[in-house]
Amino acid sequence: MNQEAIQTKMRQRAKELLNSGAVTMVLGWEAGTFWYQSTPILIRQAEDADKLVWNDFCQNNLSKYLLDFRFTNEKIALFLKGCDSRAFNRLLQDKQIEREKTYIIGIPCEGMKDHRLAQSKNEGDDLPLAKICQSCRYPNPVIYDELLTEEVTPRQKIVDFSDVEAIEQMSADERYEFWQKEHTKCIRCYACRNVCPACNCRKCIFDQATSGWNSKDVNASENQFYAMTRAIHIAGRCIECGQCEYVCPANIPIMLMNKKLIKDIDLLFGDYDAGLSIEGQPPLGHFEKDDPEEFM
Amino acid sequence: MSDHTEQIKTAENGFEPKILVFACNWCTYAGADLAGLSRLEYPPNVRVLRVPCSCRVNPQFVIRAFQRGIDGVLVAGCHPGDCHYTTGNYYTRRRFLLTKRLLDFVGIDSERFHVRWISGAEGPKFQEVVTDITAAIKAIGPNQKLCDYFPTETLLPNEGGDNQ
Amino acid sequence: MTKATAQDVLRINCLTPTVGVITAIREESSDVKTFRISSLDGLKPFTPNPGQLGMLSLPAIGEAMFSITAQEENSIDMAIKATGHLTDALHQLEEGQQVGVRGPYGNGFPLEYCQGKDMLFIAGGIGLAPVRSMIDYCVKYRENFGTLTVIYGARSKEDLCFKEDLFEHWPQVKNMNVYVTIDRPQEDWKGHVGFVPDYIKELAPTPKVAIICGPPVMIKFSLPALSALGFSDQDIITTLEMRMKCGVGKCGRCNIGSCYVCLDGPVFTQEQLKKLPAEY
Amino acid sequence: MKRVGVFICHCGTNIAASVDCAQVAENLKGYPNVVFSTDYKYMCSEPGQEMIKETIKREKLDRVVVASCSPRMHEPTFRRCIADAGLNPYLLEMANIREQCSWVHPHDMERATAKATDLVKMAVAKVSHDAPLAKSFSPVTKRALVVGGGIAGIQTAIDIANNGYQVDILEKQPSIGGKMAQIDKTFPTLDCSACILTPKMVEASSHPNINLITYAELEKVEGYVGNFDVTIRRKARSVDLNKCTGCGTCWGKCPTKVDSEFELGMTKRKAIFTPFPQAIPNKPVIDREHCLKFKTGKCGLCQKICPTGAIDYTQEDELVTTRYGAIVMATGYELFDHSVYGEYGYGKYPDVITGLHFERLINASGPTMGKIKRPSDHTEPKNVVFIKCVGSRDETKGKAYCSRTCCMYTAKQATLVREKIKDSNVYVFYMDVRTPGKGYEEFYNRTTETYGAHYIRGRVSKITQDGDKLRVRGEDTLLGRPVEIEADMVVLATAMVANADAAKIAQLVGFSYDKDDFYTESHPKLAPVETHTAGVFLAGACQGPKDIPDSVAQAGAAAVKVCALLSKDMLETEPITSEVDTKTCAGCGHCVDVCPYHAISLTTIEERLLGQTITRSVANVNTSLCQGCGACTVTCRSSSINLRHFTNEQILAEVDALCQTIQNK
Amino acid sequence: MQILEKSKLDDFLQMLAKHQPVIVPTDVDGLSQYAPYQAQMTLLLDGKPTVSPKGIFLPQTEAIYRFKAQGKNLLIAEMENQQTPQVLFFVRHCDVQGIVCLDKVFMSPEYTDQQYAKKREITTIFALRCNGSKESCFCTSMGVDPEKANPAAADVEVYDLGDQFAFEALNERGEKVLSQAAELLSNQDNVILPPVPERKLQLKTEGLPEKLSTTFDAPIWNDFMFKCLGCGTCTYLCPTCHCFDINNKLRGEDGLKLRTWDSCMFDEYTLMAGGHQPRTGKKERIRNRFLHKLQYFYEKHQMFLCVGCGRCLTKCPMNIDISKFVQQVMKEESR
Repeated sequence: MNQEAIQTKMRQRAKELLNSGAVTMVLGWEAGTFWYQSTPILIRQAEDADKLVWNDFCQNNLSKYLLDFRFTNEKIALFLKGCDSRAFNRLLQDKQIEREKTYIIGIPCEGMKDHRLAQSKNEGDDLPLAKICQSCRYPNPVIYDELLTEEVTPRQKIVDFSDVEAIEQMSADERYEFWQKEHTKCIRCYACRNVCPACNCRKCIFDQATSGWNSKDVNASENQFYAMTRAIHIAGRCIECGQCEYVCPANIPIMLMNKKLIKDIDLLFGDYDAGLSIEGQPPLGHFEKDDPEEFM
Repeated sequence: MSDHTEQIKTAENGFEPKILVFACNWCTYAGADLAGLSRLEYPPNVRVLRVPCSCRVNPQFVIRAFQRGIDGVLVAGCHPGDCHYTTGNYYTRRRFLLTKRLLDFVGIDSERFHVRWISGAEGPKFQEVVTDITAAIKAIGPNQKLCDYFPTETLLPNEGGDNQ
Repeated sequence: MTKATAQDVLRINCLTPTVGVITAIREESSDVKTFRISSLDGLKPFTPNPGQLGMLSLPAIGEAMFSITAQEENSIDMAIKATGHLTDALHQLEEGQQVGVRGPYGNGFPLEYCQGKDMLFIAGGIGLAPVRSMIDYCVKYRENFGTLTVIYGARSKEDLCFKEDLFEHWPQVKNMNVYVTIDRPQEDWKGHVGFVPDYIKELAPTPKVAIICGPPVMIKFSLPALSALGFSDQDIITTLEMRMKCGVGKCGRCNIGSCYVCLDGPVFTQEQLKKLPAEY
Repeated sequence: MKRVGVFICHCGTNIAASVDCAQVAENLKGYPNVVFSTDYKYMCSEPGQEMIKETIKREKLDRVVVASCSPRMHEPTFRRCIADAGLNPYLLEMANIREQCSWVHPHDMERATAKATDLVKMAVAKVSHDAPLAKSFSPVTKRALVVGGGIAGIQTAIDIANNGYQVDILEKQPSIGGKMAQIDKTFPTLDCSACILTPKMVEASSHPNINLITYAELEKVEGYVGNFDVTIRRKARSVDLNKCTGCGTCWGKCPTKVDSEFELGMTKRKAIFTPFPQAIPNKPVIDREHCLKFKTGKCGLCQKICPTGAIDYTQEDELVTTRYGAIVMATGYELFDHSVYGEYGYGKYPDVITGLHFERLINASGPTMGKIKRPSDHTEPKNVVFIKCVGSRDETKGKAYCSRTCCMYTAKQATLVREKIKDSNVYVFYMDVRTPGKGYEEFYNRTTETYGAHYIRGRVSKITQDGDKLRVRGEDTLLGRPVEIEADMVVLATAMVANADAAKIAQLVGFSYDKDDFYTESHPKLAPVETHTAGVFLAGACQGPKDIPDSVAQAGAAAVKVCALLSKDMLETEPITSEVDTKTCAGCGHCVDVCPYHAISLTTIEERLLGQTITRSVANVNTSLCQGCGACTVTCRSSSINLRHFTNEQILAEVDALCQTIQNK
Repeated sequence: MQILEKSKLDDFLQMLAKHQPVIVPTDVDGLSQYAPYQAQMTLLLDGKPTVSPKGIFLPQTEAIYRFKAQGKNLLIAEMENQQTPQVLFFVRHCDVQGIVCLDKVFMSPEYTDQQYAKKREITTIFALRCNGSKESCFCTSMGVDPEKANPAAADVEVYDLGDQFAFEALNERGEKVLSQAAELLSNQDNVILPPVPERKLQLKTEGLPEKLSTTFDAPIWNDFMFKCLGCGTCTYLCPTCHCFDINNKLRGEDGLKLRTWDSCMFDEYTLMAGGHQPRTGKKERIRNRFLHKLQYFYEKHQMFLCVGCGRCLTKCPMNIDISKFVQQVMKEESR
């Protein structure tokens, strides 16, 4: 099904759901300011459903908006791509949302386009897929009430760790240099954290002035403390949506660190893809007595 | 240990590293006490911070120590299966398997961070481990990475005299 | 480098405090203490007008804006309730502790407007702290004002602040009436029991200039009571509290609409507040 | 600002010989929060402690740091000391400058002194963040539950009951007795199992403090040490125990015959039955799976003939919740399913049996009235082969561990064969013979020497049926040659394994179990009958294979632990526990999963949010269960769960204090 | 006007750099920003860097004073201000206007922030007139003159003539800096300046502040608030957002008092010690930010606190678009 047909169906389903009273709101995307932008929209009236769009830039993961509706009893329909659906499971597993209060319309996703590159191109120009989408293994929603189209074939079967391996090849000093440069750029806007479905704390330690963890001193060391802490916090919980990198105004390759942890977890504790199901516990939430032993 | 002996000889720069040891109360701390009771000498570079269990050690503590300029960190607890709290060190193992690799990934020299299982009976092992780690860190010199230095030029003079 | 003193009027940076010293600490109630602060050379750190604010800091912990409760020839007083990180630390201090001070900030009470008028002061709990500076002023320049009335309430006897003033000093001032109430009956309390808004209705003061400060719920119910008694919005004056960092209208967080509480406040008339968004 | 006093101990010359104690005390003067700092020859001495107490009062100290020996040595001493001076005992920190400083750095006073200074500064940083803590108390319900009515459970219950406490025995089967009831004789004394068990069963049933709950299962366990709320499912027995006299009329007339579980299928029982003649309670139960009344609705014979009208087909399972102060797990074991050893032909060849079968065969009240007869043709076997370690000590097909009892019961059974069948030959295939018990080695020696059992070291590779004989092929590894024995009967010494539902029950009660599903003791040496869950104890083979004497000994030990617990009116709990900041807790439950003590649960709180009342879920720590390991603190990304006395802030402050002198390299 | 061949730009900057540090727009490790000039550096001459020049005057982290707290004693000492002059190159008119906005705040007559003022004093600003317009630029709608940089902040105006730059000193300070490289410049009168194209994005803003004063409770805010992430991207990249926090950097007894950027989009920003939160949610925060830019600041200073640079339009992860908001407000009679 082409994009336009999907979009037509999206609008139609949104209308039906709102008109039937099955849900009171629908979360989707509408056209953004520029052609390479889409932006989330919350629809309450069926007549607004025609604002919904489905195009190459519906990057935003809508699952996390559900946190804003935690304390309402309204039923919400939302559109989820493959990666978004893993985010949904992440939030379910972290007990932050309720499945019963949502109606998931899954969209098997062919991948989004590189929105950064788009800014220097013209509408209609050929664009590569966004970096994260190029190595997508789960384009089909893993949890849904209905699918909008037939499932698509995953672009990749195994995780592509070549970027992580490239860093691993470097010497320790080179690696340090690499991350210093990247983290010097960080402006600590916390967009990566705020967009991340695994970052769903009520109050992040970096927002607790007196916790002792937080320093508003923005320098490479503190930025790196922030980056590493966040990486550890989402270790085994990252659902690889790449939203952190997508929203970073400083173009920091945040997923690289996340993928490093995914790679190590796979290696040390067995293959694990977060958010595929809500069963079981994340790798750091349990252990095996015969876990590998790299210490003495 | 012998691997490092030569390096140490060449690194006679007077550098004395400071090394933080997170020790679990039941095994490693007791092991360190046993080293003392047995008068097993080791370099005075290590400082033990007592925690109830190695699973109390948050990887963020380790990163913070490096930020503050520590030259090396050792996290030590009971051997797997011997945890006073049954399962604590199994979590320690998972957490720090990842943390060590992450520290490595951001370029911290692998000599600077260690995890060891040292039981309450292993006074000699405590001695050996901290001796080895001290020697290795001496050889690679002071830690400059991740440090968040406090600008020395801004330090104010000590008042002295009229405190208290 | 020398120690900063009261003479450092022209400081390099408006955000840098001078060093002061706590010369006296008085326990007002279970969770309120008054700190008396002088400069290192034994002088008044700065001279505030009634209702103005001062920044007090323990640099290693934090800095916060407090109203100046009173001033003497060589000192200022701040009554501080323990509510958070900094104030808890302040409560552990001893006399002789050096602290950072800067100020005065804010507009203060409209002294000129109040000249010659009858004054009503309404306060609840720690809310008496800012009001007290104005009461002090009125008592000091007694002849410039008409009658003085104080209505003050606290949760319990133990929570009453400035007990000496309430029960000893002010009742002796000519044409000054002090009414004190506590929320719930207590043994060995012979005074009035009840909430401040109800007490206002009961006392039914005639319209005059009212200065009111206290917990939001007290303000919320007192304002209609005053209006019903015929007080005009212009004559109802209150002081606001917001999170402040700079105190000089730059750091941004204490704005209510286009007003900065640190610059344009903390004293507002009810008339002014009605024009501002209710984001405080 | 805190008022910390620092006291540096010389420990005679133990510390002072290599640490300049006066210098350390001097170095601490003016350090943040330190208002007093001194050194003294022996801090732990009476005058030393007096000095601390006086200084606390004189200097109005609110916290104390003692730098001396290991806190493992004198922390209680100094806690008492400052408590005497009116301070909360948890406002003390110790810097270990002896075991971890002076004794290990005897030749470098300068650097040992520097290190001691650092250690004291860390202690000051920590003590400055210490909060006063108080031990808490919870009441104890003076009643115990013993899960399992085998010999371990019975013994535990009797021992507890004799100490004056109420105890309930929960038994899954219709009768108590367990595996021991099936056994004929016990090694090494060869006294009759039933003769020593039955009196115990009777004692348990008639003891005023013991209450038997048979034909029942655990349903739910809530609460914690001192106060477990246990829900028990009393399965519908279809017989009113109050009315039934156990006369036996019903099972005499019952038309339905079923394989007897107790006799391992070697005889039949009825659909209304007692498992064995000495059963306690000696009252029947209806097996609803086979009973005609329940299958077809017809029959109802037993009800018609019951003289007391005790038969009640309408009975339903009943859930009963009772509060107990302690729980003892005595759930026993099962035998290894050796059908994985296809080469031994079990099930295929009727004359290949297990050790337990053999016990029934030889038992005077068993299916053969104590005559050893081959199951196939009921003839007396002449050549009997025993195979040991079937399932034990075999990691590939069975269990890695040794089942501990097989060597002895095989020796016993070999002896009995030789005794009862004078012209018999007995062959025992073994890997090793392990006889670590009083009189065990002697017994084994008698088996081989007096009774002439042939012990062959080696594994049996194959058993084939050859006419009415069994051909047992194996290797004698001592002689290094193959052996082949024509046997009439083969007895397999199968491993003792954990019950199939052992793990499920452990999860239900909330304690840990090992990879073989045996229950994990709290400490293999020092706490062998405790579990990690306070108030839950272990007795018998559920903890690991063991024989009757060991089970009984462990039962006694568990009973003592239970009595010690029940003898208290209130339980004191250590205040170093986790606490949750509900303001920031998101209720994700990650801490719940890692707590080894099941001390954390999610609970719902109500809160005002923008004028609405909302409910949300937050973690809640049961401080009676929390042992203070801190595993939860690291799982909490928002640091909403913190460990008292070892808070994040404290550890960070220690790190900061340590690094302070190296910040400006 | 003084003409510089573009091929000589590097020589020109090097010559200036001999006299004082020169700060130029460039790409550093994948993020365009203003950074100290080094020889042969590739300058960003097309458009403006992602990070605005406000950090030159209001660094993200800056020490205000240092202190030592020992026992009951306290020592406080100022930080030394940078004294040496510097030159800031190629600031677009919108960003020049942004600096004027900051001046209003930090050099207000009541309280002058000396640290800020000092940095302004020592910095000579070379503005660069735009010859093009990005789709996100709406500076003209926000009172920015595309022809002429605001002389309250700009010292030199630079015109891009294709192969040449034309420099026009707007004051003595500008002249002085230009004179440092006089030998590379040639005087030329009657320079024909390329036309300034229309801005692609034009908003009606006449009467906007007045109109906004009636929208406080209007439903329009709900549409904008919903998608906000509550991150600080908009405020940190904005050339005029200037909110800051005051923090410590502590090492034992020694401490630095830091001024760090803060964002009104953060929950902690207005949270009071006792837990009271005057601005409770995303809606209140966005409303305050937009009204501060378009109404409150205007009421005080008769200028918008938005300069139409368009950074937030392209960088907001959720595409919260202030220009769209203005259009909607102006279009509708407050919904």
